[in-house]
Amino acid sequence: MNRIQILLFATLRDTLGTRRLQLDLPAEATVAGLKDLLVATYPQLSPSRNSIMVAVNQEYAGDDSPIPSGAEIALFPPVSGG
Amino acid sequence: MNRIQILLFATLRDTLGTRRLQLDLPAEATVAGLKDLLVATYPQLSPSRNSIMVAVNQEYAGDDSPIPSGAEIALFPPVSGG
Amino acid sequence: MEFPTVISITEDVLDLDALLAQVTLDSTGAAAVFTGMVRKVTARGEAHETLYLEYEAYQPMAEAKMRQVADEIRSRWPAVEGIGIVQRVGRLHPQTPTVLIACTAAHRDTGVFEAARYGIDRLKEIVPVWKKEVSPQGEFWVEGDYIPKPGE
Amino acid sequence: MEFPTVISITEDVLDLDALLAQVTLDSTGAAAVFTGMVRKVTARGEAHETLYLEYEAYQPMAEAKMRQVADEIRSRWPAVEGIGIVQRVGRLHPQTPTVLIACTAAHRDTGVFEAARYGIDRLKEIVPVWKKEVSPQGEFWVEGDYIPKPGE
Repeated sequence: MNRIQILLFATLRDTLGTRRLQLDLPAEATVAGLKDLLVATYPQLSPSRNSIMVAVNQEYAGDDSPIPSGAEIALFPPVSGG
Repeated sequence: MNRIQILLFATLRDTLGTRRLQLDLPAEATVAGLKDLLVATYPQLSPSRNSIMVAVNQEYAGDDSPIPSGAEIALFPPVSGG
Repeated sequence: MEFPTVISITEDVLDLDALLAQVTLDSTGAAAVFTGMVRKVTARGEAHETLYLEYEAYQPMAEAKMRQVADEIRSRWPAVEGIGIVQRVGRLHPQTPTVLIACTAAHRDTGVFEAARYGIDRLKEIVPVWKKEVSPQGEFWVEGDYIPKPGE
Repeated sequence: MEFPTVISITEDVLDLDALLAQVTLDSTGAAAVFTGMVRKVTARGEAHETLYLEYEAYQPMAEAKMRQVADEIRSRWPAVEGIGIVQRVGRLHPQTPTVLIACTAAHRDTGVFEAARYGIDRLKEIVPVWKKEVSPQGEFWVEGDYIPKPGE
């Protein structure tokens, strides 16, 4: 297993009530697998599953993107800065 | 006769060495007549005659524009601000 | 000579004159700048009033993406000399500037206006910053509608 | 509500942040600003170096024409809220901002960039201001190439 740190921003931080999570992922996990585990663990994320953006090592990732060991993961809604 | 005050800017002020002129114009004078009189009086203006801009009462005037009694006249080269 | 790229995420009051000086070179004759401010009164869409906005950033990624926006500007408008991109975060009240995009060049017909426009458009697409709107009716996180591709 | 139009010809250092605040309303969410600076090194056309520029204005007419430029902007981009046009005069050294054009609106897709571009283009056509270029090789008055029509 691969224990990863997850940073949460904006709505997602408010929904889960924390800035950081730890999750244990299988060694060959992808972003899709991470999302599945998250929604299973935190059902309140289910409605926003499709709009959750995932950054792996500070780069936008797709559902197929692998999650390397020790990666910095961030979850957030579509950006709204400016 | 109509004694008018003329303001000079930029090149024209340098060429004539003064910021202001007085000229006596016929009562029904136009801008073209003013330019003729100017060039006759100050031959050093002859080369730039066609590029001299004339403002009458702070508005761009053409050769046919009349020069009302007591008008504020300004002479200057094409503008180059900004 | 290296062209300056100034990237910053700050809680401080934005200083447009200082940013402009940082992106002005001896060869610079023109700058186009975009500023966004907190609107108190919004008429477009669902009309509403704003008490304040609360901005937050995923800072290291946001800085990297702001740098990417600057790189994209340079590849599209090679005449651009200096680029400054500054995002203010924290609680920002109406009429307060929240973001600055400054692009300089030797002359104004070199794409500086288009570059600044592109800069703010891209910032709003890919830079991980979010704002929470606080109004007399309550508060909610604003969500954009752009989904970056992997690696974008 | 009256939209603010700030017109000024000044010998003082230009203050972009202050000008922006003057043209920001409760309904304002975006500003596009143009700034021109004195170039020390010019590569386009006849390459040359500039020690300083000496600006002068026919002040009352220049103010009237700056106001006319603002009116023309409003008639072309009715969404524009505030307009600021400031021309600095006197002796101005390289890297110094010489002119500011600021246009604000509720949103950035309302023509503010085009309005600021139009503002500087028109200022350089019809506002009676001139600059004398002082270089190591001597000095000469810069002349524009636009001839306004009568009454323009």
